[in-house]
Amino acid sequence: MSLLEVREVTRRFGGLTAVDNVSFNVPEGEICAVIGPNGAGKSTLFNCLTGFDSPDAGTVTFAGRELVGMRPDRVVRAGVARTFQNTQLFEEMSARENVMVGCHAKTRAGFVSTALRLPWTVKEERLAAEDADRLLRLVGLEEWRDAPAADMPHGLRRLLEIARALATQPHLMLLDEPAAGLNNSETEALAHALYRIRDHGATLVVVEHDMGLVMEVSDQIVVLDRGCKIAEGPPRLIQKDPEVIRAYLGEEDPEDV
Amino acid sequence: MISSTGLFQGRHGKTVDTPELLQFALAGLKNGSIYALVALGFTIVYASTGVLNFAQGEFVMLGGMLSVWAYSTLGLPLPLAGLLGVLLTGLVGVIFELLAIRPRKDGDPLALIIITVGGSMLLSSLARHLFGPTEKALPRFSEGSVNIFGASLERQSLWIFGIAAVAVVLLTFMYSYTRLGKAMRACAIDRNAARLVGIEPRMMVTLSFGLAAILGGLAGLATTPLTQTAFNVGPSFGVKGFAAAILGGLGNPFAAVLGGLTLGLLESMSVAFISSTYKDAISLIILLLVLFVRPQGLFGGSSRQKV
Amino acid sequence: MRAARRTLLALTLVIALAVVPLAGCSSTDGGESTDNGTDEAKEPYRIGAVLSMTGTYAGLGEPEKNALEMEVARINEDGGVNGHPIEIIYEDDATDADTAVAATSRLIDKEGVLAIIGATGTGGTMAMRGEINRAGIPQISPAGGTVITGDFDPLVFQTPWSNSLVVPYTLDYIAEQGISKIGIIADSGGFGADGLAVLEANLADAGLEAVATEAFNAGDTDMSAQLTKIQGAGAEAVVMWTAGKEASIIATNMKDLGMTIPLYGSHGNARVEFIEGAGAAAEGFRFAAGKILIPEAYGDTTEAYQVALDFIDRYSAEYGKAPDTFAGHAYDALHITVNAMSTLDEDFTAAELRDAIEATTGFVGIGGTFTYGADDHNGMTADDLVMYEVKDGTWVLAE
Amino acid sequence: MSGRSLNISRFLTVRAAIVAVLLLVVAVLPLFVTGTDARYVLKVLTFVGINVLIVTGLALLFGYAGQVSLGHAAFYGLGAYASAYVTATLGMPWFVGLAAAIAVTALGGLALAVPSLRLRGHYLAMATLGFGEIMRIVFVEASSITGGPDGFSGIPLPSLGSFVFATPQSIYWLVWGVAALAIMISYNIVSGRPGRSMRALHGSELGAMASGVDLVGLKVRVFVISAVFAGVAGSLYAATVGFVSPSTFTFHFSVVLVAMAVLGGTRSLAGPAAAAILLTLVSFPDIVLPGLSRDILAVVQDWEVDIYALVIILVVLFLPEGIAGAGRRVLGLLRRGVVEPSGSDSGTGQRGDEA
Repeated sequence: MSLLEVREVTRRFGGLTAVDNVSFNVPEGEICAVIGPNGAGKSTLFNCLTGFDSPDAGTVTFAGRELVGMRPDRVVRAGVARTFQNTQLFEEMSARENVMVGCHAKTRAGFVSTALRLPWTVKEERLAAEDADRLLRLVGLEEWRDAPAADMPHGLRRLLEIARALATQPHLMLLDEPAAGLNNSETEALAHALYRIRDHGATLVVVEHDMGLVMEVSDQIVVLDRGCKIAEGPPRLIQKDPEVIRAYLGEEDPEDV
Repeated sequence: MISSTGLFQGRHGKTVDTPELLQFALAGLKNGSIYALVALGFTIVYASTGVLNFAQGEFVMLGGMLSVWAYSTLGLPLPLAGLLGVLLTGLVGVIFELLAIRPRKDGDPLALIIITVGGSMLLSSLARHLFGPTEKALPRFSEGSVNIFGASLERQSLWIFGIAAVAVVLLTFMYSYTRLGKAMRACAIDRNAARLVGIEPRMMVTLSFGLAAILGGLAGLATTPLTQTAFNVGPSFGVKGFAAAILGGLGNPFAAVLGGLTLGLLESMSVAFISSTYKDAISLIILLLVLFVRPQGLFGGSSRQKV
Repeated sequence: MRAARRTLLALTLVIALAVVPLAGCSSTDGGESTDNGTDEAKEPYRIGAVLSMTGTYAGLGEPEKNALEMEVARINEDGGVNGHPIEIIYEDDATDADTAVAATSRLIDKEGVLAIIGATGTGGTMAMRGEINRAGIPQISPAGGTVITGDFDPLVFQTPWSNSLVVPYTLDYIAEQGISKIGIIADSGGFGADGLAVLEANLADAGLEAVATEAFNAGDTDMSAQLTKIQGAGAEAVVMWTAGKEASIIATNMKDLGMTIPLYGSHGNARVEFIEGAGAAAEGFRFAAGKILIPEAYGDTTEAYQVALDFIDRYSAEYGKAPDTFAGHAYDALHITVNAMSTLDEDFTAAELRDAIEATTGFVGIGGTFTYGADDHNGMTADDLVMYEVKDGTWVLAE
Repeated sequence: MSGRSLNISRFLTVRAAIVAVLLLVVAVLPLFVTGTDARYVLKVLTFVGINVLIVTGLALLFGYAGQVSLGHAAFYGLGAYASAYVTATLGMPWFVGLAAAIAVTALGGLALAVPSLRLRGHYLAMATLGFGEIMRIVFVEASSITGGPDGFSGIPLPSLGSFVFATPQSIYWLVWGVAALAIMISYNIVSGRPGRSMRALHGSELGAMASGVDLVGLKVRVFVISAVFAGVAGSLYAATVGFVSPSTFTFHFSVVLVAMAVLGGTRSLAGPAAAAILLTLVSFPDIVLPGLSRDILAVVQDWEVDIYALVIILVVLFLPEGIAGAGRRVLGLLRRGVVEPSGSDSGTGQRGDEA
C-alpha cells in the first residue's frame, strides 16, 4: 500500500480549475517529484495535500487517514511536513529557535505548565534544543545556530526550513521548490540532504523546476499541466514522453534537460 | 430602570406608518452621511499608507472650530470663514504628517497608528487651550427644511449629502483614472515599488493627510451648524467613522460611504423598532456579526489581501 | 556605537520636551500664587478643590474655578475667617475618577486640607468618597447627581438642586399646562439616567403618562429618530433631561421635524451655549432652575436678590461674562464651608466643621436658601426653583 | 538551557542581577516613602502597578502574538464589576471576588476570541473596539448590578482570610506582588514552548501552521490569558479604590493601554512595563519631581494631555523599537563593554525572551 494516495483531487477558483481530477500514489521510502510549467497547479495541489487549502472534490489518504478537511497543524501532527516556495521562516528568531518551533507537534508543554515552570517542561525544552541542534547539523547549519533567520543567506534559509520541517518528525515531507535560487554547489548539497532525509525514513514529494535535480533524485515523477496530470512514471520514461515534451517543455529541446 | 425601556416601548408600540418610516430612514441617512464623510477621510489615508488615522475625528473637530473662529472672532462672512477653516484644517493635516508621520521612516503601520492616537490627543488638547472648553455654534448655510413625501429634512443635511456625494465621486475618479490617485494607492501597496516607478511615496502620504484633513474639515464645517462643536467631539466622530469604514470595507470610497449610511440606518432603525438605549449596542453587535461572517466588511473586496 | 548614541539623544529629547512646557510657563504664571494675606500672621485655612479643568467637563470646571478664585480673594480682603486667610488648593481631575481619587489623596495627605469642594462631576464626587471617609473631612460637591446625597454619607454635602427636587417641580408645572402625555428623552450618562429614574418615579404623582421614553449618548449628532418615535406615540410635550451640548440638537431637530409640541428641559440646560446652539429653535423652551438666572425672581427687596446681583456684577466685571449655574454652585460650596468655619473656634477639628456645615440654616446663596439637616445634605426646597422660558434669545420667567 | 556559550550565560547573569535589583527596589520602595504625602505617593504607585499588570497581558497578546486589542478596558471593567458584585453585594471574601473576576474575564475573552479568529489587523481592532463599547453600554445600563452611570461604591478592601489590606503599604505590596507574579508567569511563558509558538505566529502564520502550531488554540489562549490579567487588575482596582464607574473603562483607556504596549516595544515584557510606569506617572508629575511648586503643578496639569501625547509621538518616532529596543541596545553595550570587549553580535539567539 502506498503511503500517500491522492484520488481525483479537484480545486477550482471561480472559473479557473487549478487542479483538475489529479490522482497519484507515493510509495513509502521513495522520492516523488511533481513538475509542470508555471501555473500548472503544483502549489495549489501542495496546499490541498497539507490542509492549507481544501479541494472541491477528491480524497487525500495518508497512511490510511483522510487529510482533506484537516487543519494544517493537524496534518503536521499526522506526520506530513512541508516547506514553502517563498520560505516562511520566523525572521526574528534564531535558527535553533526556528527548528525548535518545528518540535512543537512532538512536545506538549502548555501555558499553565510552562508558566509554573514544572520540571518536566524544563527537561522537554532541553531535549527540544538538543533535537534542534542535531537537525541543524544534519543540514549543515550548526554554525548559524544563534543567528536570526533574517540574517541568513537565501540558500541556507531553504535548508533551515527543511530542518524545521524535519523537526516535526514527518513520515512524509512535501518540499515546494527547494532548489529555487540555489547555486550549483548548494543544489548539490541539497540533493545529498534529500538522500539523507530519505535514508532516515521519510518519504519525499518535491515540487521542483530544476530538472537536473529532479532527474537525479526522484524515483517517480508526476507531470501536471493546466491542472491535469498528463504523465506519471520514472525519470527516464518521463524524459521521453511526447506529451510532456509538447506540453511542458514546449519549444525547448528535451535533450537539454 | 433604564433597562426596562425596551419593554416600556413595547407596550406603547404601534404600527409605523409610511411617512414615519421615511422619517426614520432620513434620520438614519442624516447621521449616516456624517459617518460617511469621516469614513471617507479614513479611506484616503488608509489607501496611501495602510494606516487608520485616529486623528481623523480631530480634523472634523478642527474644521468646525477653526470655521467658528474665523466666523466669530475674525468676523469673516460664513462662506469665507468656512473656506479658511477647511484650508487651515488641511494645513494642520499636512503639518501633522510632516512633523509626526514622516520622521518615522519605516512606515510601520502600527507605529503610525499609535502616532495618530497621540496626534488625536494633542490636537484636541491644543484646541482646548486655543478655543476654550465650551461648545461653539455656527449658523446654517441654508435655513429651513424640505418636505419629502410627508417626512421632513433640514436643508443643512442636503449640504452634507452633497459633500459626501461629490467627495465619493471625485475620490473614485481620482483613484481609478488619475495618475495622482493611482500613485497614492501604489505607495500603500509597496513603497519601494512605487519609488521605482517614479512616485515619491512621502509626497503622496503628505498629500493624503492634507486631503483627509480637508475632507474632515468639510465634515466639521457642514455638521457644526447642526450639532455645535467642542474640543472633545473628535473621538466620537472617529469611532463612528472607523466603524463605518470597517463595516463598508476598507480602502474603497464607495464602500466607506455605504458603510456610513448603513451604520446610520442601523442606528435609526434600532431606535424605531427596538430601543434607543441600545441603538449603539445593537449596531455594534450587527457590525461584529458582519465581521465574523465577512471579515473584509460588507462591500470590501478581498482582493487587497492577495496583492 | 552610533545607534546607542541616537537612542540616548532621543531619550534626552523626550525628557527635554516634556519639561519645556513646565519651565516655560513657570516664569509667566508666577504671579498667580494664592498668598494674598501676606501680612497675616495666622496660618491659612486650607480647602481643597477637585475640579474638572480638562476632559469632558472642562466647560463646567472653568466657571467653578473662576467663582472660587474670585470669592477667596474677596474673603481674604475682608480679613479671612477668624483672622485666618483661606487658601484653596486646586486639583484637576481631568474628568477621570482615578485622577479624582489620587487628587483627593494628595489634598488630604500632602496639603492637609480641612474640607474638599468637588468634584465637578457626579462620578468623581462618588469616587472620592473612600478617601473622604478615611480622612473624616467634609466634602461639598457642586455636582448634581441625586445619588450624591441620596446614597447618604454624613460627610458629603451638595449644593446644586438635585433631580429629586427639580423633577417633581417640572412635572407639576407641565401637568398644570393641561398636558397628560409626555415623551421623555434623556442622555445615557449620569445626569440623564438619574433624571430619567426620578422622572419615572414621579410621573404618577403628577398625573402624567410617558408615552415614549428615548435615550441618546453624548456625542450623538442627530436625535430625529428618537423624536419621530415620541411624535408617533402621541406625546403632548417632550421632556428632555441632559446637560450636554446635544440639548440644542434636540431642540433644532424638533423644529426641523415640524414638531410644535412644547419642549421642557432641566437646570442642565441653563447655559447660554444652549441658546446659541439651538438659535430660533430654542424659542419657547422651558426649564426649571434656581433664581440666579434672573435675580428679580427673588423679589428685588430680598437678601437673595442682593446676593445674586452682587455676585453677577462682580463675576461679570472679572471675567467678562455672566456667571452660569455652575459658578453659582461653587460659590455656594465655598461660602457654606466658610460660614461654618466662622461659627467655630479658631482651631476646630474636621468633625466640628462637618457638624457646623450640617447645622447650616437659612444660608442665602446663589442656588437658593440652604438649610442642611441630619438627613438632608442637599438643603434646598422647591421654593428655590422657578420656571424659565427662552424668548427672543434670552431667558425670561415663564408666566 | 544548556549549551549556551559563555558570553551569553554571563550576559544572563547581568540580566538576572538587574532583575533582582529592580525587584528589590520595588519591594522596599514603600519603606522609603515616609513623607506626609506617603499615602498619596503609594496610591499613585499602586495605580502604576495595576497598569503594569494590564499592560503585561497586552504585551503577551500584542508584543508576542501580534494580536491587537482595542477592548482591554472592557476586561478591566468586567473584572472590577465582577469582583465588586461578589464582595460588596454578595458579601463574599475578596478571594472569591478575584476568582469571579478571573472566571468572568476568561469567559469574556473566550467569547470574543473565538469568533474573532478570522479577523486581522484593523478588522480585529474594530471587533475588539466594538466589544469594548458594548461592554461599556452594559456597565451603564445594567444598573441593578453595576450601579449604572453613578458607579458602584462601598467595595470592601482586599483581604486574605482575616488579614485586610488596609494600609497603603500593604495594598502596594499586594498589587505589585501580583504584578511581579504576572510578569514572572509571562516570562516563563514567553521563554518556553508557548512563547516560541507565539513569536512564530507573529513571524509567519503559514510557517507556524506548517510547524504544527495550533493557531486557533494559541490565539484563543493568549487572548484569554491577557483578558484574565486585565480582570485581575480590575479586581485589585475595585477593592483598593472602593469605587467603580463606567467612566474608567472607556475606549480612550483601551487606546492608552495599547499605546503603552507599543511604546514598550514588541517581544519584551520589561519594555511595556516601563512604558506603563512612564505614561502613568506623566499624570502625577509631583511624584517624579517632589519639589514642584503648586503653580507649576497647575500648569503641568493643564498641559498634561499635551505632554502625554508628545511623549507617545516622540518615543514612537525616535525609538522605533520602543523602550525595549533602546534597553536592548544599552544592554548590548553593557555586554560588549563590560563582559566581552571584543564580542560579536552572535549572542542574539535568545533575543526573543527579554524579561
